[in-house]
Amino acid sequence: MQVNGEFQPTIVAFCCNWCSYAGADLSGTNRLQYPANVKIIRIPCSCRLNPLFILRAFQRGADGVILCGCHPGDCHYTTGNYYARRRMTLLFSMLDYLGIEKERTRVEWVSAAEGGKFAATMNDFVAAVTKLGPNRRLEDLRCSKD
Amino acid sequence: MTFSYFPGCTLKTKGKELDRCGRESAAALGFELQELAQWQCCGAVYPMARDEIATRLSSVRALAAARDEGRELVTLCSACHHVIKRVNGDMKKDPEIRDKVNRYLQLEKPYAGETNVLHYLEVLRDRVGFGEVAKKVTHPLTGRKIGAYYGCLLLRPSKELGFDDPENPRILEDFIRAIGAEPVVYGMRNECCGGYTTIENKDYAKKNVAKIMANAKACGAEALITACPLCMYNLKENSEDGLPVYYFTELLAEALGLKEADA
Amino acid sequence: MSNSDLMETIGRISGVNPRKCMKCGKCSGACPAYDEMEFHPHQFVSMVESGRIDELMNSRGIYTCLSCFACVERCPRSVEPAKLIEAVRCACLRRQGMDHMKPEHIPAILDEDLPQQAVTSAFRKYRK
Amino acid sequence: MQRIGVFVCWCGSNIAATVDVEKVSEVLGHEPGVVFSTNYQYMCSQTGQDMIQSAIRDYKLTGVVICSCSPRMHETTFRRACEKAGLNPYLVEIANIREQCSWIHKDKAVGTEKAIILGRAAIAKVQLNRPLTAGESPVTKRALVIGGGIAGIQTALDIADAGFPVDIVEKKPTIGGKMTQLDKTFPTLDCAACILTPKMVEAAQNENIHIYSYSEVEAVKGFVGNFRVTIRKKARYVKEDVCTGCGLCTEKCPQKKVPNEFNLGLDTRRAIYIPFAQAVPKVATIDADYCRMLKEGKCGVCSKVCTAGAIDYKQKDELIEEAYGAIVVATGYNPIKLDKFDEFAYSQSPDVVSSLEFERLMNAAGPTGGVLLRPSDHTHPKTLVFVQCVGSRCDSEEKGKPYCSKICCMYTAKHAMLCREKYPDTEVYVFYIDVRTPGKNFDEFYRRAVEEYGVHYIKGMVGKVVPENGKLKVQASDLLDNRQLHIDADMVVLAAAIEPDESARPLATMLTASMDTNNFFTEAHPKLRPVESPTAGIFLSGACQGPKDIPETVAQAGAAASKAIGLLCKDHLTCNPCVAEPDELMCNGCSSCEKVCPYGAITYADKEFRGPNRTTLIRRVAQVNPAVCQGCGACTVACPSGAMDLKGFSNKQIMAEVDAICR
Repeated sequence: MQVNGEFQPTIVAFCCNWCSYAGADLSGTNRLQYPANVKIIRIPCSCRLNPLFILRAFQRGADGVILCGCHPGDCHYTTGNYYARRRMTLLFSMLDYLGIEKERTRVEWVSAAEGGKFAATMNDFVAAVTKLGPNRRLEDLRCSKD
Repeated sequence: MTFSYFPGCTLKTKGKELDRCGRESAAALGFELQELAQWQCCGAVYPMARDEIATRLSSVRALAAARDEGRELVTLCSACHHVIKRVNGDMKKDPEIRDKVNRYLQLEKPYAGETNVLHYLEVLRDRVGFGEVAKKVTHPLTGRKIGAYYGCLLLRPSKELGFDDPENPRILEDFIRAIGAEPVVYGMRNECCGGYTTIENKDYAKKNVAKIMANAKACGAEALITACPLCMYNLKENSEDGLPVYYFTELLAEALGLKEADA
Repeated sequence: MSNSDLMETIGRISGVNPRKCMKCGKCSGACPAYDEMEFHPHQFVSMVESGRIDELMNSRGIYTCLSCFACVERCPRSVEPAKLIEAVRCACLRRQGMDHMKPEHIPAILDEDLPQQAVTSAFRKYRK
Repeated sequence: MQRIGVFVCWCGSNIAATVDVEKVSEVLGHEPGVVFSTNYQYMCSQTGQDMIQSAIRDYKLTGVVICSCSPRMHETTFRRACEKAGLNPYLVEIANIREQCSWIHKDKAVGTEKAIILGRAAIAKVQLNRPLTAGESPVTKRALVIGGGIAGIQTALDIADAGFPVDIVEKKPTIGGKMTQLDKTFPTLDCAACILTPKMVEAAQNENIHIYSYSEVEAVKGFVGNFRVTIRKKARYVKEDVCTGCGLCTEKCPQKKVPNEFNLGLDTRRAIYIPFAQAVPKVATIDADYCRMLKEGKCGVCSKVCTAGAIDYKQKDELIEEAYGAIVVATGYNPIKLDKFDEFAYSQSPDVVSSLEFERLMNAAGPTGGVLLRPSDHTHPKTLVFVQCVGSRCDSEEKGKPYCSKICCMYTAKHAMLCREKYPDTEVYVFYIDVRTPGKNFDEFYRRAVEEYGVHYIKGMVGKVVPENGKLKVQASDLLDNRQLHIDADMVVLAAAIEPDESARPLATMLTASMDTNNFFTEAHPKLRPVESPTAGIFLSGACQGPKDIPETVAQAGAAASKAIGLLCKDHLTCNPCVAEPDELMCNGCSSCEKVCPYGAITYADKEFRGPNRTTLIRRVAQVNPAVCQGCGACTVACPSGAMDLKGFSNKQIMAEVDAICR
């Protein structure tokens, strides 16, 4: 997306309901700013994230996708984030193989108490993706408007 | 059963008995110690500093030679055993040391800790079996009360040496039983005799030895056995009215009836 | 070498992290050379951590540590004080002219039974 | 065709200040499927809710999107409001435009644009929402307590008091646990037996409590409210209901050389035994490892002397099946083995004892009748050295435990104090790393040991103990004096670390309850749900969850009981309807989902399917128990054929959100 000639990345953030979504709420409660490019999708647990969702996001024009979950050992469902971590490791190596810059995807552990960390993470991630420029490699150009 | 054998400097000179009795007993027990064709002194102390490469080389040469012969490497001297086993551990587990040593040595085939290092006592326990040793004993040392003196080098650090329980070892006690004598367990048997400090400060070594001797005597030992020439020296020279001290192989040879043979 | 370089060297060549120490003092309870050292094993750990390395380098204890590994074996936190003592000793001996023992001393010490092992280890421990 | 209503909340100025709510409701009103769109100052107020309810009725809405604060705040409020208007509550979606939009952006244009996108995503999702009904499952009104120590007894008594039947399963022949072996309790020094045995009797006499002693849990099936447990009642070769506990057999049995575990092997018992005088149930048990009759078929003395005829050499283990609504774990702890700490000469001298052994040596019912005598020569010790933190706070895994065992500081202070009180001629040294006394009256107690009783507390650690000439030569450091101490002691007492009972891990596997790396049971939340396991219906009582002293154990036991009672009070449990659901036509029965399920909610059934040409075939397909599934979704991703989906967060719904955001 271009705003005033500047590239504005589209960022999808998947947040687990118990820790990271609450952490995002907390950063709002504390009025900690992060770019509006980030749109959060609530999922029950980081292990609910099917790698397909990430591919779909890229296909539909997302420039970066981030997954946030509970810290290792703190998962509400005991072990969900471990599954997520392993799956993402595999997916990232596949994306790497496809030539998608590894800075476009990220996994971060954000607890319900870490509003500051959430905002800082998002600021950092948006900056990193902005630097890379638009994602063209995986985008399904049939969906593209221009 | 043939093993590669690293005698070490002292066993060729002051500690000849440890070596000679060890080899003769080995023959009697049905295994052979094949001395490495070329070996150099191991350095007698393990270089703890991780950047010491040169001081590890002679051990690695011996280890690589044993590997090339396709045999396990046996040592008799506690110090050699300590140094070579730990350097072997470094070669196995520390990539930085391994890399530097191999670059330095330029062996035909780089060495990565393939050789298994055994102390003579481990051969008796794990390869021959003390039961077998007992069967071969012709002159049991019945009635003799013997204290095992382990010292420090055989046992510690247990994580690296994996020799025996470092605080309550039993391998020498089992050995004493196997040769028909009665082991005397005493608490100071794994405390240091003073080691190399005897060179600089005899009184200091004497103090350590006195404590060990007193404890062994109080527990009823009539003689001590050791596997280390330096311990032997300290226990003997730095003790006023200490117990007699033998190399364990001396008593082994005696029990196997090899003593009269050469007398 | 500056003090911070010394600390770095000692940390690197010993591989010891003094921060793991919980200051229980078991090393000093186990040490057979305790009375021969003005700084004791537990002090080596805390003094290296706080950077008081010069004092340690000038102490007699670096030559009286027996390297018997009792402290290493019994430390509940796997700190390995003996390796720190060795590292301080190395840092000291590696300086020009700092050898603690010279070959010319040896003949006077030798006696009939002294095993080679004693001389070899003393040289390894006392000079570079 | 969907008929969706959109309601944009101003939240006073919280949202309206940085989001143009008029524009948002206007734009979202043109989204496909949206038939009604409005905005209001406070959607969560009664007026706002009325507005939503009348819109549902007037416009026959099939879905509702509310753009407001976080769903964590008011999702339940809005769902309830919609339900009252006849709309299934799971047809409501919230777009979080406050915490995740208006509060973090300052530019109104930016905030408005983002709010619209978030609203679109919610609309896209709600299009695919299906009405969900929370299921119900009945609750079996009976609780199981595993472990009959003070934790288990207290939990059982509290549950029984609330009127629910409770079973206690205890693997030893008697209930009572570790506390029966203690002499006095800190910091009040009242006698452990005097406060515990009445509770044991109370448990035995309570008609709501049934005690399965000498029994173990063999298998656990089912889920919260409906556990089915198999209990193995081990053969004790004595008929429990016939034995009068007279104890004649235990006096006449000729096998006298059995180490007495109650006194930690400090004395012996017979092959038929009653652990101690106040045992509950007070019934004899034959130790099959030592009984000559059971081993060789010769003897039979106990049978001959038993006037009640209670001996039964033919008794077999018995398996009992019982249903429970709640399970409380109270498996307790044990001191660690000390054989890896022989620098203290524990296995070299009988005069080096563990603290629990010392407890027996001080106890009037112990092997020395409460007179402190050295085990080696039965003389009165004059110098005693206590060593704390033996095996606690260790770095290396194979040797010790990384945690603080918590109780040792206090019981060591107690031992030292009692020693000085009973035998003022003794010198008592305590070697400590830190003295940790954070409990009511605990520090005062420790200070009393030092100030009034003259116990020598030394900051430092023992490095070596050497037995010599009947003495124990203790070499230790005194860090504050910076010197090495050499003490000739008569006894050395080691405060061994404590660890969870070895039965805990296999039990956790049976219960699908989680455990930490030290084999302590994990609580559902370390602060807010400390007595519940993350697995629904499993509660934690006492030291199985972490080291605890008696007051803490009893407090936690009561808390676990109240949680269990809260569950048993319900006739039915409402389940979370957002659970996994397999598409049976796509499932190939590969078990991938079962393997990742942390709750054991997935099972398999052979089902008949119609094939082509009027054939039928039987296939193995996954089945999700909605009462057990917690809705994490791990299985949905693990399923290779995509047969598993999560209600409320289905693949299609999430994809629709993604599409809406990336549009």
